[in-house]
Amino acid sequence: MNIQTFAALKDYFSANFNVTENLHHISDLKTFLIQQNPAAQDILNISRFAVNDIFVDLDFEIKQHDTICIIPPSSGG
Amino acid sequence: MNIQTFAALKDYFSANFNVTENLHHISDLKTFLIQQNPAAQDILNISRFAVNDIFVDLDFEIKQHDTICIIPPSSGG
Amino acid sequence: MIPSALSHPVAEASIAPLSALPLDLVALLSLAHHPKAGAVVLFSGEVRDNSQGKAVDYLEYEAYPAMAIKMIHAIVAEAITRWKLTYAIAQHRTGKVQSGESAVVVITTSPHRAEAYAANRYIIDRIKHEAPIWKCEYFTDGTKEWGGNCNCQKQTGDANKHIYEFDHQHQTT
Amino acid sequence: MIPSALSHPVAEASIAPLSALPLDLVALLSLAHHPKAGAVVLFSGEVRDNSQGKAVDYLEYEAYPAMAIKMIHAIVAEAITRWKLTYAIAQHRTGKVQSGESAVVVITTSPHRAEAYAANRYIIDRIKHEAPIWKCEYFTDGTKEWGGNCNCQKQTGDANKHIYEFDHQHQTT
Repeated sequence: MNIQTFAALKDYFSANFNVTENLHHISDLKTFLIQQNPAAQDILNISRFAVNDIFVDLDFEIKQHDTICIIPPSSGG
Repeated sequence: MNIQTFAALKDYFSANFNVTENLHHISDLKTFLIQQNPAAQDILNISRFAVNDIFVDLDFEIKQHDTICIIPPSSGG
Repeated sequence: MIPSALSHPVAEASIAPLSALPLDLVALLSLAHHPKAGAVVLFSGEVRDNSQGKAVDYLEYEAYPAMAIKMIHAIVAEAITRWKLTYAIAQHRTGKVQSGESAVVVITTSPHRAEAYAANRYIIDRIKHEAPIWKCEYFTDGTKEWGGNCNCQKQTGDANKHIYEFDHQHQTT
Repeated sequence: MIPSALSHPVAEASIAPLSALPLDLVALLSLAHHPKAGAVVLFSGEVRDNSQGKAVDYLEYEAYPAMAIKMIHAIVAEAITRWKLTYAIAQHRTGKVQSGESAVVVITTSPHRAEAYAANRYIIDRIKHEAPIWKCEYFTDGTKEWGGNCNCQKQTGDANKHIYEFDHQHQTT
């Protein structure tokens, strides 16, 4: 699956990368990313996940070809 | 005393006229004006009075040389 | 008369509260930028093409300038102090105003947006209820009517006590 | 996606929700006049010269356009329906924005002013909390910081549940 990160998350991950592990839910992806970079735990805990541009919950099932955006808290305006 | 009227009040009184009667309070002036033109009673009842450009109550004492503005309800904006 | 002018030197620019000429929203807005202000709120009250179910030709605004100018200055100054604004102005049109034209403009700015919104609403509510300014509506059918009066006295029993549709107390910061 | 567009044909003009160029408040304001609208409210969120006690050099706004554009359109459309607005637009800047420049503008118009104010506030609050747009503050001392985040989750326990500083329920008309 393809992962896109934004803003402060890019201090911890690439803006765009692929994950080939066999992950079933958004929560698995989150756990995996925290394992990859424990320093990102705090920001990941307050970020939202979107699959194919729709916000989803942690129990959302992900498929191998999904594009998953990790959206840190907004600070627009 | 000199009386100034505005807006809808000018349908009942001149914009500017003098009253020479011996009136002591704003309430006396109001009563006098209603006697002069009973049709103005409703609008006078909802108007404010200002003496020398300061809003005053009905029991305010008026002097012969005061300028008294009768201010109907605002409808600006 | 403008007690806050000293503590906020740029808070109230020298904008005339009454104008017989069309209100220049663009020029007024361009004056409102301020390096300490993160929020700018502009309100424009414009003449609608209809009122009370009738087509409006134009409006005529009458003011008693001696009191209206002082009151608008005082209302703006009070808002500047109360919400610690970086800037605020209000300008009301007088005379004949066509449908689509602005009859009154209020601009407020503050570091954060809550204050600019609340103060803006406060200023326009008080001007509309209290300032000695009146509008006469001229309809396309040839009739006219002194319109949109403040009717608060019917409820408060006092021509000097007003009921604002916005809960200003609740929104005080 | 814009359900109200049919019932209010002029309610949402074709204004791009994101702009890499400076926001043209004057042009946007001039589009907002409407013969049925008695009230026009414009909000401009501008870059302050200071933040967190430090002098700000400039801000850089990053957006995820695919979602931000859809969300801003949806928020504006919802406000138009809810408050029966005659017109509403929102536009957010992306990229480098200097102190004093506008980062976001929201314009709402309605027959009476309560709706234009409430809807304007609603739109900016939702955009700031929910739209995937982020700001990075660059200070004159050379440091930078991703700033001013929505921290609602600390209180709601849900990244999708926000606490708006303005009581929108209370102000619904």
